[in-house]
Amino acid sequence: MDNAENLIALLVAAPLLGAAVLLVGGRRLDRTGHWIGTALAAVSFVVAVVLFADMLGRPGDDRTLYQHLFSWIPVGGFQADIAFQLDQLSMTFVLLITGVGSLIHLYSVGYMEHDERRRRFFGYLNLFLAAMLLLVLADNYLLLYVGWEGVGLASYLLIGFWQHKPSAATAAKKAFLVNRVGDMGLSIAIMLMFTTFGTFAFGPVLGATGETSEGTLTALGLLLLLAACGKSAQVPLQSWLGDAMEGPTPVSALIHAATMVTAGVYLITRSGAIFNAAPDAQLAVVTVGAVTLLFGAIVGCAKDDIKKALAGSTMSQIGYMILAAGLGPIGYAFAIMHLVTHGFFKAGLFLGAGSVMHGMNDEVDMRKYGGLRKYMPITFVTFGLGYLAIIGFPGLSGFFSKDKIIEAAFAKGGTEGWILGGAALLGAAITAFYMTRVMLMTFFGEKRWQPDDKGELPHPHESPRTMTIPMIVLAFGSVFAGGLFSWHESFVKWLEPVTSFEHGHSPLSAATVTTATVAVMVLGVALAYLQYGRRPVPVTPPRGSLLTRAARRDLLQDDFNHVVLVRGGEHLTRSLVYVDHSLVDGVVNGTAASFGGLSGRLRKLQNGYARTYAVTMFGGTAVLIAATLLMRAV
Amino acid sequence: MNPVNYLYLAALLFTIGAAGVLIRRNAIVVFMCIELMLNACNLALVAFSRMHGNLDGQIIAFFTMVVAAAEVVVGLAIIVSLFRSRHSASVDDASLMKL
Amino acid sequence: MSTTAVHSLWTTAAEPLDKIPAPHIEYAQLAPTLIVVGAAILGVLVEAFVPRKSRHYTQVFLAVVALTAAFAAVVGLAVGGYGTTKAHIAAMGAIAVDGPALFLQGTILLASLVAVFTFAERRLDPAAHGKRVDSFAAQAASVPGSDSEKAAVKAGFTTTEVFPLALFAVAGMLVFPAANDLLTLFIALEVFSLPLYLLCALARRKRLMSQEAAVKYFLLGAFSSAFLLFGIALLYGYAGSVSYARIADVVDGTVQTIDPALAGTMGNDALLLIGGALILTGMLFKVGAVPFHMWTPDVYQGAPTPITGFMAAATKVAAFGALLRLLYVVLPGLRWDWRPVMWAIAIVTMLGGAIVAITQTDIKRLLAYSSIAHAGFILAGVIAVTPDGVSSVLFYLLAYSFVTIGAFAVVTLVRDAGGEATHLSKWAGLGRRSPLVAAVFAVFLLAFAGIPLTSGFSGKFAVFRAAAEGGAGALVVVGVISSAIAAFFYIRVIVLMFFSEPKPEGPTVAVPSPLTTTTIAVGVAVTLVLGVAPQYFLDLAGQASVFVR
Amino acid sequence: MSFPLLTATAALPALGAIATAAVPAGRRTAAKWLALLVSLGTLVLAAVIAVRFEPGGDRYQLTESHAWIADFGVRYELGVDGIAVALIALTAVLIPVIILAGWHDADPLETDSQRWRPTQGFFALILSVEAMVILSFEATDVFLFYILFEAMLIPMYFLIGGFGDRAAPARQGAAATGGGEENAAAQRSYAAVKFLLYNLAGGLIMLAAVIGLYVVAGNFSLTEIAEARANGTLEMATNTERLLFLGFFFAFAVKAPLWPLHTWLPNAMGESTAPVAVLITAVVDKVGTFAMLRFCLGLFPEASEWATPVILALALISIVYGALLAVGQRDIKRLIAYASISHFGFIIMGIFAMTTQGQAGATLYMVNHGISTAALMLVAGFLISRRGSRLIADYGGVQKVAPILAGTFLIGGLATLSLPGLAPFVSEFLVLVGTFARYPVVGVIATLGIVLAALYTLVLYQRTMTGPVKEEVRTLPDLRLRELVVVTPLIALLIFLGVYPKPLTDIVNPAVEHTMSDVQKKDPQPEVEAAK
Repeated sequence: MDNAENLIALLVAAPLLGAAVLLVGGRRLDRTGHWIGTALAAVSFVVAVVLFADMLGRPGDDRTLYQHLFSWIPVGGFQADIAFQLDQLSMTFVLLITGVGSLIHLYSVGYMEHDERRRRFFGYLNLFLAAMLLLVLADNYLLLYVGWEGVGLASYLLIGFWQHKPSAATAAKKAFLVNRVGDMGLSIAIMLMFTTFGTFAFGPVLGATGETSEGTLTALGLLLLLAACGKSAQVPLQSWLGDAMEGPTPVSALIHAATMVTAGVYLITRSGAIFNAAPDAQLAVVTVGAVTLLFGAIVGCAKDDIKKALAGSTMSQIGYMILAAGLGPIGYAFAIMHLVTHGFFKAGLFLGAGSVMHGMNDEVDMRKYGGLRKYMPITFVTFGLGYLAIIGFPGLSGFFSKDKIIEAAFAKGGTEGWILGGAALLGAAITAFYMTRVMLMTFFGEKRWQPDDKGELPHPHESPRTMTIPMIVLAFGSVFAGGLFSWHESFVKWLEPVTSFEHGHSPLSAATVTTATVAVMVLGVALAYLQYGRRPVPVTPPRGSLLTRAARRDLLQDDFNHVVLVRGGEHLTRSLVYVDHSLVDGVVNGTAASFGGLSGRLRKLQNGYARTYAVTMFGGTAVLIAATLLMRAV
Repeated sequence: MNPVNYLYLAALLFTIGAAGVLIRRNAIVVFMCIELMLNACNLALVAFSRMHGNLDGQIIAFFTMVVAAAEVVVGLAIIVSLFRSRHSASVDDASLMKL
Repeated sequence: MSTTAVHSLWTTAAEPLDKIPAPHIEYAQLAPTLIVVGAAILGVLVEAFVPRKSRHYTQVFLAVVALTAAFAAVVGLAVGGYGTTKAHIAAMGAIAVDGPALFLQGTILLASLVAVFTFAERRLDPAAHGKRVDSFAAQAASVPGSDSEKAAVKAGFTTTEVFPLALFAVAGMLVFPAANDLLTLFIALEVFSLPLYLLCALARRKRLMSQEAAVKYFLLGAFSSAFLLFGIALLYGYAGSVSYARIADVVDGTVQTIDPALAGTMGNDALLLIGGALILTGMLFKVGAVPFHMWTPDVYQGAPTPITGFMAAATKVAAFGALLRLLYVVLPGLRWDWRPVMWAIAIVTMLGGAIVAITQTDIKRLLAYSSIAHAGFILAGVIAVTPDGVSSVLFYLLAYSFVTIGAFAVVTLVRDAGGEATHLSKWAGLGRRSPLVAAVFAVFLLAFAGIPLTSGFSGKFAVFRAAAEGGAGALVVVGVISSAIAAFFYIRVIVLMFFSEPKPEGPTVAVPSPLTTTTIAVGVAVTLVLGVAPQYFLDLAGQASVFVR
Repeated sequence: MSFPLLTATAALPALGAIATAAVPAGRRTAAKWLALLVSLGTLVLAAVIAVRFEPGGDRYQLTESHAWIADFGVRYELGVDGIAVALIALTAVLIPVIILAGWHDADPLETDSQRWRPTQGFFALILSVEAMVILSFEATDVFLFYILFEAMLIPMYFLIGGFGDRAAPARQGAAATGGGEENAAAQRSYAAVKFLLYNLAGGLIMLAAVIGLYVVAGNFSLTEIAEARANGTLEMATNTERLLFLGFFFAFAVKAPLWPLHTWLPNAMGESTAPVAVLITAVVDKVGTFAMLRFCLGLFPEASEWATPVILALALISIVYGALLAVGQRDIKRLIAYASISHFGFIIMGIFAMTTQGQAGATLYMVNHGISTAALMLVAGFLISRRGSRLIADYGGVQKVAPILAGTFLIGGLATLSLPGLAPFVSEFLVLVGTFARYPVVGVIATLGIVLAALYTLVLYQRTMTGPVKEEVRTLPDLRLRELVVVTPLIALLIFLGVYPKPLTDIVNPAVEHTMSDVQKKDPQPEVEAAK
């Protein structure tokens, strides 16, 4: 198909149109709105598939499409365009986003059925799709930045969708602010690119990395990493993701599991050329990845809120991806591969969780679940498959992708390699542990259901068709995607033209790594079984060890923020308000007042006595004469 | 006698008059002091007129006398009206307006 | 009367007595003054012979005609080129007929004309016993509150003498800036001072204050004129002559024939310096410059408001005219001595006036202090010893005098039971009661404050520019600072009028007759014209900026 | 002699002001409509200017020149460059919006006397401000500009002092808090006087400099002086130039306002009605920044360069300080005022970064900030007029009862935090890039501003719009038709200029090129090309 590039804009346009229509349309669209939204998401998916087919029709090195819409900000040397670039990397994301996106739209139709603001919800979802697609389709960093902040906005609106809940509003604000900190990094990076390369379009920038100093590139790398940390909830900017679970579950599934949070991975992979030339930056990346994958996993173990537990796991899984991306050409492909598979199973898991909550009067505390497998079989099966996938059960998606990453981590070589590999393995073990914990607490064991605030016990039931179908589809993805991708390294080959690929030389053989991975996985499962399968689960959480308590509080990272940033900030602003009022303003008012005082005093001279006036005159004359004579004398 | 001495005298009288204006309360007296100052001026004028050997100074002295007379008329009128309405010719009593 | 003439009389006394060379007087060129003086004398006769009930109208008519005619005469002279090419010394060296003189005389006459309208206003005060009354005492001689006063009021007496008095004052003011020898200067000073002393004492309401003002003004005025006279004596002693030109020559040391006496005195600079300083004192007193300003607030407050307006405008014009001539014609040779002193005086005057005004509570006193501050601004222009300096001062005086008269005219309108309500607190909310009057007054205040598009700004710009070009940049900076301070209290009044709630027992705004209305209208018109399109008048002042010697 | 378009554009509102003021007391509504129509007519004329203006053409176009006050070397000289055109367009767009927004703000109280005609006065004053602002953008004669710069204070002063909104005021910090119309009036006139004295002081300092300029240059024509300086016929001693520069800059910095001369703005914006507040910050203050660009850089290039470090430092302080103070406010309007201070910091930073991006960005910033603040402030005003309080704490959950109001408020807020896709992002990023290119550290610190902006905006939105519905707001009506008509064009502009700012940049770029050549500066070359 010739000039397929003209279709690219349509990818973004369709959901954008949806958002506009739904948000401006007003109440009259309340009844049909959700279907319009879903349809437009689907349209965009169809277009994506068409373009994919078209892309497959062309040789690997000639698969990139460009579409230049118009010149956006032309000022002197600063030339920003609205232009798209569709290559294998963005194609992958487009498919994931539109695919999973459409499914979740469908799911939401059921999930949000009883919300009177459903139309608005779909408007926001479409807005998100548009922004996310813009992010991955942009051909320059500035346009990427637009999408980057756009998804931030969408996520803000969706997390805070139930605005009447203060917790939701706060969570939304927090998410946006933390992201802004990351965005600072991105915007400064763009400025640095402009001053270094005179442009910020992918092609020229990534092509010219050879012509500038490593210092600059390292700086760029670190700035981009900062951005990635914000968006992908990596330490130290991870704190918002847990709270973000205040949003409706489909949102958590789409934005905070499958797509938006992985934008950081995309950014780093996309900027591979920069990182490849800046080892120090890469080191920073892998460190962040490794730390986060453990951090998230540990947090995941301690949470009783099913969504927060999954959020922790998301953090951890993205940690894997970042780690992989930090490894350079040996890792990029696997990072993306894990990203896609994770997109399937984590979305599946969240939808499952949503379905459970749907059946349990929106109860989120797993300690109040139990024995649900009999009541919601489909949910159980799909969730179970997702579970197996994520813990890396041999043969399922997660197994292939995660295994590759661990292998690559070891292949980094040297002590680093060992440390990273070790961390990755440990992470795998903990993942198995907490996911099993979730599984057991939710679907096995005896019922621990509690009456809700209206005092009635929940009557768990299977969710409507609109919700189960997406779960089933995603379950398929979680099962087969991995296998498909690693079939003759198809995925690696597919991405290679963009990200380049080289085989790492692991000190351990692939087989060893695999067995180790499986071993630790089994270990983790076993531990979890002993902890939660054998003994009954107390409804009120036990006090727990120091680590557990810390983990429940996100390892105190939030408390740190609160004390240092929030409190400190409040004090700073208060004192500044005082300064402004008393000092800056005080000086002015003081001057005025002092003139008033002076006036008051001088006024006293005018005491009404003619003779005083005469004296002043006489004195004045005397001074005048003296002065004149003095002038002459001097 | 050295004409300069007349000037000294004139300056002296002028100063005495000025001092009187500054220290005396009674409007009439104050006014007389002013007249004294004017006359000091006359003395100086006449002295200079003599020194320079032209009449200008003396002419001015005459004018000054006329002016002084006029001032007396106006001044007394004002002071008397003030005195009648306040039963006091003290300049210091007339201090309604101040500050 | 020229002194050289006298001299010749003395030396030629030997000649037969039937031949007295008559002095040569250019009556045509002195016409403005002569007309006014004549009218004044006529006015006195009117007082004597015209029946009381028609006196008022006769006097008003006479005054208006006289002033108009005099102004016409000035215009005629100016058109005749006496301001520029034909400028010369008239009346045997006594009076200069030149640009500055004519310009200032024109200004004085116009100002007096509109001021006289306010004198003649008889609608503001409630009619006493069915007879319309103006703002002057029924019978100045009668004791305040006494039966005779009541009787006088009952009889409907009015002090129509104000008009001849005013005319005499105007005559003196016309001569003052044109005087070309010290004697004329002194006489002119007295001629316009004495009537003013009397006028101050003639208020109908608040007579005690009025009389007090008169006394203060009189005593201090006489005091200062004594200084002036002594200065004249010394200067005469120094130069052996009182004619400006002659003194200037002596000061510059460019005299041809030096007799021994002159040689003796010429050597004595103390005479010159002290004399100059004393004369300056006399001038600065009339101008109202710090530290010779202290009479201003009291007199402005106590005097009948129409008189205050007249005084504030015309006296300043005349005094500054004389000051200019003195400094530019007589003492230019002494520039390096008086400039620093004048610098200091200008600075303290600008700052002092502005600062003290901040805390004033009486509108008339407020305007008095603002007039002091303005005197400072004008002095800044005087100090620049350039033609631009002269023209800027002339322009400023023109602009200022009309704003002042207008402002005081508005003050006469705001009244309560006790006559004019001059206390600021009474002005609260005026803008809501009668927006038009408040708006007009606001315009005048903005002009005082020197806001662009008003005459105040053009004038300020002119003098500051002249000062800056004259190398007095620092003075300009002080000037803008004190303008900023001054702005504060003008704005305070505006705030009071527009932004504060009107008091229930607040004053009412009297509806004036066409007379006062004209005055105010002229004031506003001049303010705006000189603010928006001042070019014509600047040219006029520019052409008129050369003194004849 | 072609049709004097520029004069006409300023004259129309001026005459309109007089006509409006003349409308008899009884015919209030007529006055309103008259004012609205006049402002719309002005908008049309402004559009004509924008069309007639050729970006490629001379620096100053549509010029007019007439003798005025020869004695002061003053001519009535008009001419517009791209920057002026942009700002004139902004003014012409905003005034009708402001008039419509303030439709009922000046209806007389029962207590007012019959002869007191606040409504006529209100709209007449707004129009007169428009006239002077437009003319000051057109003036190419320093003196003419100065006169307008000063004269426009007077109507502004009456607008601030005379027409505060009827909501009980809430003063910040240690100051006495308390309601009551009395107190309100007192604080209002305090704010008005503060506004006037601050700006008058600045203006008088400038007057000294203007006079100095005359003494040095002998005339006031911007073009002539710039020419003379360029071809060396007009020499200025370094110190003279610096003093003159400072004199001018001080006045503009007060008006802009730049830290630490900013404290009049919160009072003025807090005490006046929302439309007047918009008039202050979105229209009148722009004259200050515009003048920096045209007069400071145009007349005193060397001095500008000499002063740049200090000015950048102050701008930086304004950015951060303003934002932090905005976070600390309890009063919606004062919060927006401090936000504006922060934004003015960006504008000034962009101007003195001396790069094409910086100055073009600053110009766009003036326009965009005008629109975005107008949107935010006016919606805030609608909210306040409903509830009768400016305290943030008095609101909560408005989103639930008045979704459209909340939505527009959010968009205004997002524009204020310069979200990509909305106009302010374009300008803010340009300013940052432009600054970063020459002063990287400054650029980086300034970027803090975007985080803080997010903070105060979102906190404001959260506290007022979200959360459980407060009892007092439960009955608030949503936006009315008039109010929608006010907000819609602003939002449309925000989005359009955010997605397609090219029309604006096309006009502005050439002008900026000229300014850059005035200061004889070139953009720093990219490292890579520099290496080649």
